[in-house]
Amino acid sequence: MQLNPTILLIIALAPLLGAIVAGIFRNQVGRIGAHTVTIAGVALSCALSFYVLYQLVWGGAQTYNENVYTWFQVGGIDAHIGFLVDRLTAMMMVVVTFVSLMVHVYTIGYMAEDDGYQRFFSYIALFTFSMLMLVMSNNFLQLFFGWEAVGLVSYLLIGFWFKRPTAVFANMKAFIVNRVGDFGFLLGIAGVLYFFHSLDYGYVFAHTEALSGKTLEIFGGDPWSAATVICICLFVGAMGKSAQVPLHVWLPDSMEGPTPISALIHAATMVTAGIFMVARMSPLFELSETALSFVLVIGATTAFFTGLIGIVQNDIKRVVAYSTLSQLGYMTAALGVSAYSAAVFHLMTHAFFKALLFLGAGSVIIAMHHEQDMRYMGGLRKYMPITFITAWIGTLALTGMPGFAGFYSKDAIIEAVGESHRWGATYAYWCVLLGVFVTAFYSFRLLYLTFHGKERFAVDHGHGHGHDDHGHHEPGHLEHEPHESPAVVTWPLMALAVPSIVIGALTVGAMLYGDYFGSSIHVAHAEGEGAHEFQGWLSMAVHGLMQPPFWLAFSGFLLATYIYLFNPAIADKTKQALYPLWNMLDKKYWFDPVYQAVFARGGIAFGRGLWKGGDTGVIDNVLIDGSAAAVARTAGVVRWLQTGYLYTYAFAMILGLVFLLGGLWWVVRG
Amino acid sequence: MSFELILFYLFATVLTLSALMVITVKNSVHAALFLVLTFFTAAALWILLQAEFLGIALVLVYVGAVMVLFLFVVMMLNIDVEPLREGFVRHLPVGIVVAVVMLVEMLMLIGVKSMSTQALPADPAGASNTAWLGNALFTQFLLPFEVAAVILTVALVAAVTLTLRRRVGVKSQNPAKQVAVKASERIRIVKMESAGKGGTP
Amino acid sequence: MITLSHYIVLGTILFCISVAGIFINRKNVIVLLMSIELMLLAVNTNFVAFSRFLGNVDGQVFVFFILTVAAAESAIGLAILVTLFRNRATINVGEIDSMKG
Amino acid sequence: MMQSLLSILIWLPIAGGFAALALGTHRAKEARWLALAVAIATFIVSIPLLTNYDAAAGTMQFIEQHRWIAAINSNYHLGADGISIALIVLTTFVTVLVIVGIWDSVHDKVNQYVAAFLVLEGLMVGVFCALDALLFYVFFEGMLIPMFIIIGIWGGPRRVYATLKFFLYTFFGSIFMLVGLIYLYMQAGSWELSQLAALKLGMTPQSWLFFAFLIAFAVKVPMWPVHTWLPDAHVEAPTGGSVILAAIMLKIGGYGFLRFSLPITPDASQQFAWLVIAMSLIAVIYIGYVALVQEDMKKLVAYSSVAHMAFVTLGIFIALGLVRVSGNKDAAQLGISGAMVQMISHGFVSGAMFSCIGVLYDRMHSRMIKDYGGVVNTMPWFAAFWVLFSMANCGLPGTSGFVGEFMVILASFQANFWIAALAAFTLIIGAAYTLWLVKRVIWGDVTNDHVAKLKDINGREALVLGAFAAMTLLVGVWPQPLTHLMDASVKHLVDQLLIVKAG
Repeated sequence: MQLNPTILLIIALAPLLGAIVAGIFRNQVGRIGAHTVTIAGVALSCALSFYVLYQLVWGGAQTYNENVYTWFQVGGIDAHIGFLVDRLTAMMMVVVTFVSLMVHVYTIGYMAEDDGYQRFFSYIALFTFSMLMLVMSNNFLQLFFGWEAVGLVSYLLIGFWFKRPTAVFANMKAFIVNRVGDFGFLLGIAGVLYFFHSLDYGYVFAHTEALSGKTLEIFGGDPWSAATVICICLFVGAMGKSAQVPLHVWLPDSMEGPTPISALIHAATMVTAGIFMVARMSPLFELSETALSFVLVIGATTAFFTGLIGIVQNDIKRVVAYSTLSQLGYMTAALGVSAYSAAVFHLMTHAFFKALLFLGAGSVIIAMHHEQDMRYMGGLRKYMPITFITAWIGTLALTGMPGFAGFYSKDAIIEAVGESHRWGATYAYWCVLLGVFVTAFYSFRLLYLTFHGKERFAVDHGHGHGHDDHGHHEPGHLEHEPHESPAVVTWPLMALAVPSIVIGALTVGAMLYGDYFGSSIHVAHAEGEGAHEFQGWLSMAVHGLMQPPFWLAFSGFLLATYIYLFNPAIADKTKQALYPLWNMLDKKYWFDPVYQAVFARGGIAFGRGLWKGGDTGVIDNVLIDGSAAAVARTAGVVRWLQTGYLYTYAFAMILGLVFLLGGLWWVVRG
Repeated sequence: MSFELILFYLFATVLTLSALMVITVKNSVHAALFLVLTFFTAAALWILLQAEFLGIALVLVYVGAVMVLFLFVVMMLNIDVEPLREGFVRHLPVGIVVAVVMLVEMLMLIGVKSMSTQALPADPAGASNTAWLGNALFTQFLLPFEVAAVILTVALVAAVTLTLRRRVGVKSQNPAKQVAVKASERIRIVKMESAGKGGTP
Repeated sequence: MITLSHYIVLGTILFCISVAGIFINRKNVIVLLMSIELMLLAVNTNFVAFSRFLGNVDGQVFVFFILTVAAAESAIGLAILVTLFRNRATINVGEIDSMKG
Repeated sequence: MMQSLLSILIWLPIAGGFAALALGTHRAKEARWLALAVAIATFIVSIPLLTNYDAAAGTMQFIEQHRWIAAINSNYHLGADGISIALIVLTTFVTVLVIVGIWDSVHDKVNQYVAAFLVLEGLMVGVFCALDALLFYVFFEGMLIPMFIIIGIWGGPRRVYATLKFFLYTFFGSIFMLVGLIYLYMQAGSWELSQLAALKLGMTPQSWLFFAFLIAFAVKVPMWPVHTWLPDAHVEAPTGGSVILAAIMLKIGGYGFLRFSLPITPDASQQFAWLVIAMSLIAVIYIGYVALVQEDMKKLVAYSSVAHMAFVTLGIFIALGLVRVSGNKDAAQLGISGAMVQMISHGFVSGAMFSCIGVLYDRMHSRMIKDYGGVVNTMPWFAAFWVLFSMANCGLPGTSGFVGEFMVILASFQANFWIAALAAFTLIIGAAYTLWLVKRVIWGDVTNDHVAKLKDINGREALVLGAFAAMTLLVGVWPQPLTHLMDASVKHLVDQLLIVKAG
């Protein structure tokens, strides 16, 4: 059975249509019109995505791989826009549209007071379209289109509150850092075209043997394997988009954007595009051990070291952001040991529980009147019970408590890394293992600081009603008591909490141990996964209770409980005692100042040097104006011959004639 | 020596001498008059060559029009001649040397001797030189002829424009402006509020 | 017997006289203009002579056009002269050096 | 009608220009409407070029040939293939938008202003369809005159310096081309481009000719290091002049490389391709950095034009190397098509960017970046357009700016990894300078009272920017019609490149 192409087109285009209507006709449709039309579009996409997933898994539908139209055709090289829908794609489509739908609904409440309401809906619907184009692509070109398009929407959304200097700085930073990744990605695509003469997934993956034995001379006389070069280039793109060290610096800053998009873009979907891409390219990556080792080391480093930063952050969203970085590191590490299905599985579970955590954080932020600093929160559990409970669920899922969604995926990753014999696997194993402890520690720290303990804010009644100037009031002072968010906010929280609990248990069998992905993911020599016989989700959870990851997570939980619930003073003491370490984490390993100094200020200084020195100095002053000045000086000498008297010129003319005649005579006679 | 040759030498001598006088006499009026003589003799020489039309045209155009113009200007401007003559003697030797060198060079180049054997062929014009020339002008050279006419007209206009002087303070009518006047420029209707009772002051 | 070279020699002499005239009368614009007229006359004489000897009408047509242009030229030249005199009260070429570089 | 289509395209706007001149300086309104009517008529006349062109053949079509100067065997010979047609239609399209765009920005001698644009349009069309080298040269030089007038009369305060620089630079370059063309005429006895291309030439004369053409076209493109006239000319030029200059006139350099350098001197081009490629790569990086630190918006966009046009020369000469060294015809076609798409796209994007700056300049009379900030607060629609064009300028997929660069980078990789890597660096540096400009001008809170008083774009400006935006997106989302139009012609050109003429 074949999937209906019209349905696929509708899935992709319905959000786009919503975005156009809400964006261009924002004044005509108004607020209600804008959210109605975009939600309708995304809901339609979501429903149809579920239908497609159903068809593929249970309906016996074949993988769909057709071109929609030709993008360009030059000589023997052509590029198309088309869809490849297999089970991997269908899963991504469901995740993207479902989370997006939840975020759309949530936004109604979150952005209710914002002037840019319609614009926001237009952007997130446009994002959904771009992300769908990315995941549904059947070729590298369209992948790159979606890749950059989600980057654009991310840029627009981080800078959504464009009056804030920090926001407009963060969005530029995000785009440019992503561009560094795209630089590599584009080169990787160019390499694919060079070796395969096609940009089509189907063709390329079916002819991977074309790469074997091929080399590229990157540095003189030292040929590299073509597969390594291509894969590392492609992975550089993934490092940008999925915020891997050292290109991770944009993700924490991206929290300047409104919280719903932090959930949608910077946690659940866009940042996982890199993971999806590498999984999709698994037939290529399998060709290069070197590239996979590179992926593994980068991922493991990100997983552990960015997690550490999360411990010292006070901004509620930034803690979740660093947690996202760390989890992305886990996924990348899984890719690095060829456990693609584990990575994608974690991608899916993470999408649900991280979106839940972000939206929960957003709910807290609404309640606190756009206060994001956890030092001024505390004890919120009695004011907002639904948020409180869902946040606990999300945290348990994140820390990998057996039975919750995160457990299955994270455990699989750690196991796969542990059993790998790839270069760097030992280092990676320690990173991901210790990362579990770190994750638990900062996650529970967040929970305790926010929902438990004493209230560290004061409610000032009748303190003027300057509702518009969010974030300008004194820290720790509220005008009203915090209260539970409206239904449009809490319903999505609940809707996301359900999969955060059950999705792992439901799908682990099919995704990790079954044949869910089929031919979508290619592993050359199975390593790490499937080593143990799968005995059902329950026994896996029970088995998990005896594994080191659980104990590490549990000790993280205990430590956080002790410090933040019972003995808060100890936190400050530890900070004093370990000041150099704390300082390093607080300064985020000095990535930002170094980049700022070397690339930003260095680039500007370099540019100014070229401009003033090269363009103005050498080319204009010396070559252009210099030659003009030389002419002028010569002319200054010659001008003394120009007396201005008519007869001088006449004399010169006649003299010339005399010489001419003489010369002519000499020629004629000579 | 034929009669024609005698005539030629006679006119050539007069021509040369009067040309020399043109460039050497002190008074510009005299120079102009000598120039008239030069043109007359040149016309005679042309007629000797059976170029009657051009000979007569030279007399009419130059002597009749251009030279008169010269005389007019010279007399009208009332020029003090003395400063204009300074350096005359100083430059005379150089002028002579240059002229002689040039003459020698030209004669050598032309190769006068080789042409001196060519006798005058029969007149190709036949009966009328004017008809011959006219035929050429109005057939083959019609366009240049018309262009020449335009050039003359332009020169006429240009000369008038250059010398035209507008004097300040002289009252005169401008007929073009008078014709182009419109009714609205003659009369202006001004609407004013009547100072009736109840009107605001 | 009049030959072509008679006329050519005459034309050459006339031309050189006018060159000398330009040299020795370098201050007097009027005589300069006259010298130019003489030069044209010399050229015209050559044209007429060649036309007659070659039996070709083109030479005479050219003379016709040269006369036209020369007339125009002297008219404008004199007009400029008048304007110049009016503005500077002199026609002494030695005092006109606005073309000086 | 069909036989003399190209002649109509050349002479209709020129006649319209003279008609506008004849209107006199006081009838500004009539002059504007006349110019608009003529420009639209020309655009409509140019549409049959697209519809009646047989793209599959890829040959010269719409041929017209008349004796022009018999004494030197020069003909009035016009014709267009896919490459020409794309550029001609770009010209007629952009001219319409320019006429609409300058509607209110000039009040002095309006009839002469619009006349200059119309005459310029005719001459530019002439350049793109001349098949006779002498005719090409006449149009090529003639174009300088209206542009000289536009900048020199309606330009900014330093317009005299800028016009002189512009004129001397380009004239200096084209003199060498004239010498080269005369040499070719002496050898071939004809000015026909096809015959010049077929002419056998030794390596030494080819090298001389190659450099003569290189100087002429490199100045026009402009390539590093002969680019410094462009920022000055742009800064001083009025908006319309900038748009035409960036959108069309720069393309004549690239077109010249395709029509002259490659077919006439293929062997020398191959030998010196490394030089042009090196200059292009230097332009991408060096100019990118220079653009980063500009303080004047127009200068910034002008420098970015230089960097983008470097992709045109890169694509052309990469293709040459590919086809002659490794016989990789597909990749060579990709390179040349990429260069062509980049030219068309740059026509839209840079035209739009300069139009945007013109919109701001009309309101604030300043082009300095520091005078702006937070424009989005008062001009949201304008900001939307600006961001779109900025994204196109830094090569975002889905906009036309991406297509050409993408194709050229893909082709470059086939030749050498490092060439592709250096070219792809534009992704980073291009985004840096463009987005920094956007950040400083568009985003942020309102910085001063002048910005606070800004009015959003009116219908006329929206029409111009909207048309540019539509084309930018159309070419970005579906470039196939454009590449198809040129494909056969490019293939023909690539085949021509394989001919070895020397020895």
